[in-house]
Amino acid sequence: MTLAIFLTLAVVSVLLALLMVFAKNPVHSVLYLILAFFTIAAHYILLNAQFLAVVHIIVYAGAIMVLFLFVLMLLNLNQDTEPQKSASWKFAAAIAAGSLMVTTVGALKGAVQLQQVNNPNPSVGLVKNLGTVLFHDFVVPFEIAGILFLAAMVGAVLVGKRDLKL
Amino acid sequence: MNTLVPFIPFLPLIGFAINGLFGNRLSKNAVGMIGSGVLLLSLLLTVACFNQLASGGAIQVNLYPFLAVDNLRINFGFLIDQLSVWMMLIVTGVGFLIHVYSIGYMHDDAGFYKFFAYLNLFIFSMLLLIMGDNFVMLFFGWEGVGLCSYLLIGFWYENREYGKAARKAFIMNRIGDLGLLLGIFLIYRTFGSLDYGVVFGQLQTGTFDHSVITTICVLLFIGAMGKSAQIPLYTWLPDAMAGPTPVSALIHAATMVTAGVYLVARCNGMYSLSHEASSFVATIGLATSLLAALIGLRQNDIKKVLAYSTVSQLGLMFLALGMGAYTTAIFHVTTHAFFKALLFLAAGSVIHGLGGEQDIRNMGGLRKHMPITFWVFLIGTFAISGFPFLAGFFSKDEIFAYTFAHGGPIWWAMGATSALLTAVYMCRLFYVTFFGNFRGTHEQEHHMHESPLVMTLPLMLLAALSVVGGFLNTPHFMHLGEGQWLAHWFAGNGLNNAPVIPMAELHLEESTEWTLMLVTTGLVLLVLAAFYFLYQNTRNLPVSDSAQAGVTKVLAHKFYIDEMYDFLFVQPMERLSKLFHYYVDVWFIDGVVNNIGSVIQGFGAYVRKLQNGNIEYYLIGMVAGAVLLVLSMYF
Amino acid sequence: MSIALLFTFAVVFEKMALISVLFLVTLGVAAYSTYGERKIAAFMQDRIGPDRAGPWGILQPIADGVKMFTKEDFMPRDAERWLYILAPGAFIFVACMTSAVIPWGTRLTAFGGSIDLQVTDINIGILYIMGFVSLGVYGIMIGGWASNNKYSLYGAIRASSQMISYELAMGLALISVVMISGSLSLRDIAEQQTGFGWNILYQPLGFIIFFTCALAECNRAPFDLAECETELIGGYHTEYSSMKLGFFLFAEYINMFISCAVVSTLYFGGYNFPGLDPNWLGGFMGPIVLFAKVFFFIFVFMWIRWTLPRFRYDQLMHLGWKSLIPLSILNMVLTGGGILLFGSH
Amino acid sequence: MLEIIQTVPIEYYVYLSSVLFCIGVFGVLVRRNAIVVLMCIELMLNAVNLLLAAFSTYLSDGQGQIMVFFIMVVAAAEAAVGLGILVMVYRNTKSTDISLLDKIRN
Amino acid sequence: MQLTNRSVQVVNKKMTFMERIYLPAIFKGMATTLRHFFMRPATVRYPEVKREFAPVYRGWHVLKRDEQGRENCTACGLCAVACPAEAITMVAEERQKGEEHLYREEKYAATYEINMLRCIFCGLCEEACPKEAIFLTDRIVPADYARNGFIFGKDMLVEGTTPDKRVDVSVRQKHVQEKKWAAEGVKS
Repeated sequence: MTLAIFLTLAVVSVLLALLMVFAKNPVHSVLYLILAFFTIAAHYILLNAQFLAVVHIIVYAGAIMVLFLFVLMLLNLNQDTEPQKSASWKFAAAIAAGSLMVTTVGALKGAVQLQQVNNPNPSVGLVKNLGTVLFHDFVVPFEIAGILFLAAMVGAVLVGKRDLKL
Repeated sequence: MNTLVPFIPFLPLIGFAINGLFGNRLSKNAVGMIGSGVLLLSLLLTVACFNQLASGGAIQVNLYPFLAVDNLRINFGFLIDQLSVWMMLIVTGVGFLIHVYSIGYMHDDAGFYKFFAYLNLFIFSMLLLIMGDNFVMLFFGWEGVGLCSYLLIGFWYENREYGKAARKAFIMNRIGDLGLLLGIFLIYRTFGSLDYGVVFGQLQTGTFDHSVITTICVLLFIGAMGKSAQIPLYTWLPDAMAGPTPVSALIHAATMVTAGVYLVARCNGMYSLSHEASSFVATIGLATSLLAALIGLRQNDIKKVLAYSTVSQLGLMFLALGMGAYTTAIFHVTTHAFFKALLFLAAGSVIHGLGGEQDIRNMGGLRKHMPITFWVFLIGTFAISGFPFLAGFFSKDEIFAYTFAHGGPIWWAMGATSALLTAVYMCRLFYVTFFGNFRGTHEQEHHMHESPLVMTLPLMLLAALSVVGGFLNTPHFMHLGEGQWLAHWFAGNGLNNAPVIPMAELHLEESTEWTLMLVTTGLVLLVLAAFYFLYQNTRNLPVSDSAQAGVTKVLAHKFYIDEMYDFLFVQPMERLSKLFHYYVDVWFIDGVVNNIGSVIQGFGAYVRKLQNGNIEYYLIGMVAGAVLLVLSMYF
Repeated sequence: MSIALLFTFAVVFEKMALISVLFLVTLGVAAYSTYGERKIAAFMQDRIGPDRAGPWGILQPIADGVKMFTKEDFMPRDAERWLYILAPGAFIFVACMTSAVIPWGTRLTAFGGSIDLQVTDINIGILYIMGFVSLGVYGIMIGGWASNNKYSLYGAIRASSQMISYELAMGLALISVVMISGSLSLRDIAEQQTGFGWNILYQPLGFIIFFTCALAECNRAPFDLAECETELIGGYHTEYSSMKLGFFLFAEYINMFISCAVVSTLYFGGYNFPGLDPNWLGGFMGPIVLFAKVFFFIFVFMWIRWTLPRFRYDQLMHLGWKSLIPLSILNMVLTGGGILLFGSH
Repeated sequence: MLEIIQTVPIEYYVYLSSVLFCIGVFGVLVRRNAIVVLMCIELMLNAVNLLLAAFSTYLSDGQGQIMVFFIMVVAAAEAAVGLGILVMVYRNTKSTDISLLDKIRN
Repeated sequence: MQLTNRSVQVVNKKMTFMERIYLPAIFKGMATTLRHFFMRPATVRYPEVKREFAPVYRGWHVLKRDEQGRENCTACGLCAVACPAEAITMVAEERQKGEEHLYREEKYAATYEINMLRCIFCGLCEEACPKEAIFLTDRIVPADYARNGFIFGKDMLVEGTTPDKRVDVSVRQKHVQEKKWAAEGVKS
């Protein structure tokens, strides 16, 4: 049952990802990517990481992709005028990506031999546990991430300002 | 109580935030009230801590894990034991008085709020340094103190010289910090932890390589040298007089320079294991003390004299530390905090009254115009000189007793000389400033005034403390109340249920002690009396710089130490650099590089076509690289 | 068939029934909100309002629905066909989804059985709501963009930036509530406010922020810039007609209903009322109390709409970024301090 | 909930993540619209996130999921700054074609 | 000039803190609307209830007949000349033998059209009329879907002959008469 759900979701995610890459209209690309993100959120739920799933939706679907859509609409880039690359270039890209996949799968297969926990703790992905981990072991990285975020915000505002008075 | 402990350092931080962010919108009164108010609260909390510790034990508060990498777990935590609570009392208490004083002293300064913000930050850093429960916290405070001293010394940064002094202080401190940092690294390597509890606990039970311990001690002491202005890193301190006078008082009396003493006292378990390191500390301390005292003899800037006196007193403290009398050193830190703060603030009062004049040759006869300042300065002078039953008398006497016991008569004699010199230059300063006739301009005489109450009140309080401060730790042989109270206090059980500073043993007969005491005291009294008459005579007044000759000139130029540093380190470095520049750099390296460069340029012209600025080519190159990288793990 | 499977079926059936009822109630409330809006607007303007369809015009929503269905369904020539059709559906779907985690009452006991009055009590209910609120923007954006009309696009862009901006302050205000209750589950939060221990007493500032943001998230006046007729001739649904338009309008009323339910649950005790045990009347007391609160807030929403003038766009952004977010951070800090001093709930 | 954890072999997650990652890489290589390229990067990040979450669950260790949060933070920051830069680029060149962005050469 | 005493001087002063948080003003506004919520509606349910018109209300025109049912209008064209909106057109014709019971004068308007979309209901036509033939009444001009429907011919304008089809314009007639007298300087 779970396996069937997983396989369905996996096929759908891959399909949506491919559609995202091949869609001519960038807005369609964004929408396919959003759907792909939903399937990934579903994967998270399947992994019993509910908090992660919801945060994933809030952050990616709710914020980042809206930003993409926003910029696309703002720049009015909905025409299918994106110049295409030559066929030989696409072929080279496919070869490169394919070989990367083969090597990563090969590399990661080795990592799979690590011992799995026999009695997995189902509450790993719950807020309480994650909160403890985040604010106990990762306080400093957390703060640093906050500062990074602040810097990115300021940077984005600065970059986006039309005429900067310094 | 434990939840309130973090507020002790964070209250000044809050004060800093308020004054720093909104200070320019607040009235000067409000800024002053906030700046000193937070410190008063800290002081009260500290007193509460002190009360709790009176029944023994230690308070340890763990705020959150600051770093957790592999085995290294560093907490943002506070440890309050008998030693740190004592230091906290000094820092917050004296610091509070200095804050109050600053309200009056800095009243007409444009950077009033900035000054208070810096002061609060300074206190925060110092409290962090003292209260931290591991070496990393100590290092934070250490660096924070260094930064604040830089900011405060260079407070009047429009003056280039002051800016230079600030930089000098900062760089000298950085040299010492390197030693401290290396010491901390070595501690982690040796003990596998940086927590005081773990490190000192292991010291009591385990056995360690003697040379490693010695190395750690020396490295830590190098850090202390920088912060506490010992040879050879002491030259920044007199230059640090560039800052406003309350800053000098704060740096010299309560904070900053005592950090080194605190560090060594904190690590007393380590130092007592290494005889070599202790001797090193004692030697440096004694040498510093003598050198600074000699220089102090012929300085004409009222603050410079006090600055060298501080260096000299710090030397005495390290002498005590080196002799294993850690309690005595802290005792001297305490009494010194009282009378040095008093002296600096009184000097500030004089400078304030004279509208910025600092040269004692332009003073004189201030006794009549500034009666309060005169009296408190008198108390300060007598206290630092070791006048019987004043604060300095007891602490110095203890230092010499230990010096005699552990170092022998020669060490003792040299130490006593230093104490004697202290009396000499202090008398000179005092008599020249307050007696005789006024030698400044007519205008100065006209404007001369006693300082306002907000300045004199802290002075009087400090004067009172300077009088009674010595009774904290009366020698046992004098049978004055409960003898050696402070030593008993420090010997109380702290962390790990071990004494913070074990009682030092003094194998001297009572009669010997009496003798030593009477000799030094007698000499000091003699000096005090003799110089009164000496400086009544105008012939003996200090002369202008150009008229100095012989030993005086050498002393006035501080043994030409700054010039020596310049000659020994700076100039050879420059000359060597020039040499390298011409022959190695320009001729050899540049030649080689240029020729290689032209070859490569020719080659690059071909390769440039690869670097076409097209992102896609880069990307595919990146992917190919990644593939190769992963593949390389298998072949 | 095993017992367990039977049990599963029972649970599924129960939930299905609850969802159907909830769906119908939601639609009903939304439908009658349109009627209520018109009536309230009329009363506030000293008018009578719709009174032709049925007594007091009570059948007006049905008449509206019939009108919507029978009108010509028009599609612009250059519209993005599929997205144009998809957008209203997506919008209303997202609007309906949110009601799943709201606890409508404790338990309903009737006919010898009992049923939990909450579709699902997931332990991150608040985040779930935030997630779906943040998705609401897609229906508007896609619809506005797919219409291929510059006014629609402007409306969509305005709506999306407005919703993203106010989501921040909303989330920050929510965090204070979470800090007090120590749980992200709406059921827990409602449980904690029995009697008169309502969160509004501890979080007055947070409530004001949250309420303001809820207005903005629902595109309600005074924040209805996305559809302001005078500037954008209707905003993102300019090109829509017939039931597609109806979906958009309907979804907005559903959003309003859900927002009011969330506000009542978070700040006003949900199904609790001092002196009224939610278990009375076979468990019906809870929903009655909650719905009374919800209707009150719907009234307040409308009241505000017919009182306040529309903001200018820059004022809207100023309010969101420069007032509400700092205020909500302040509120968070104050709450933290309060918890440190007095302990949490 | 317990019974469904670990019923899917972890290899499957590895395959899925790799495939998604490489689709992202492929997209970065073939698309010329810079915004789509950024989106492909987001896809790659998500592939990594998925793998981290999978390992986290299979090892019963919350740290993997924490890393996902940090990646999200970085992704959000990247998107904000990246899109800001793109908008500026578009203002200057009236295009978001990355093939035209070879000014760095001179 | 001040029309009401409610005018407020506009000042660009900096708002105080209380004003800047807006909330008091918002609550004040909401109190106002709430007060109106409970006020009696001013609505008049039109088809069932009709509102009182002012005596000088000017609406749908009527072309009067005299007591014997003859049209008063003589197609002199003065109304068309007076009309500032140029809404009136007419075609005059001579009265034939045997039509005396239809038209009062020797000349009459064969067609008489008022474009109601142009008409501004100023009432100048009724003042200009020397035969007391045209009056504006208090009837409301009905709405229509097409523009053509707004061009009212004689079928829409001339009143009926039977007593129940007559349009009572006595009040207006008096009003117009008084105005004319006032213009001629006659005291009533």
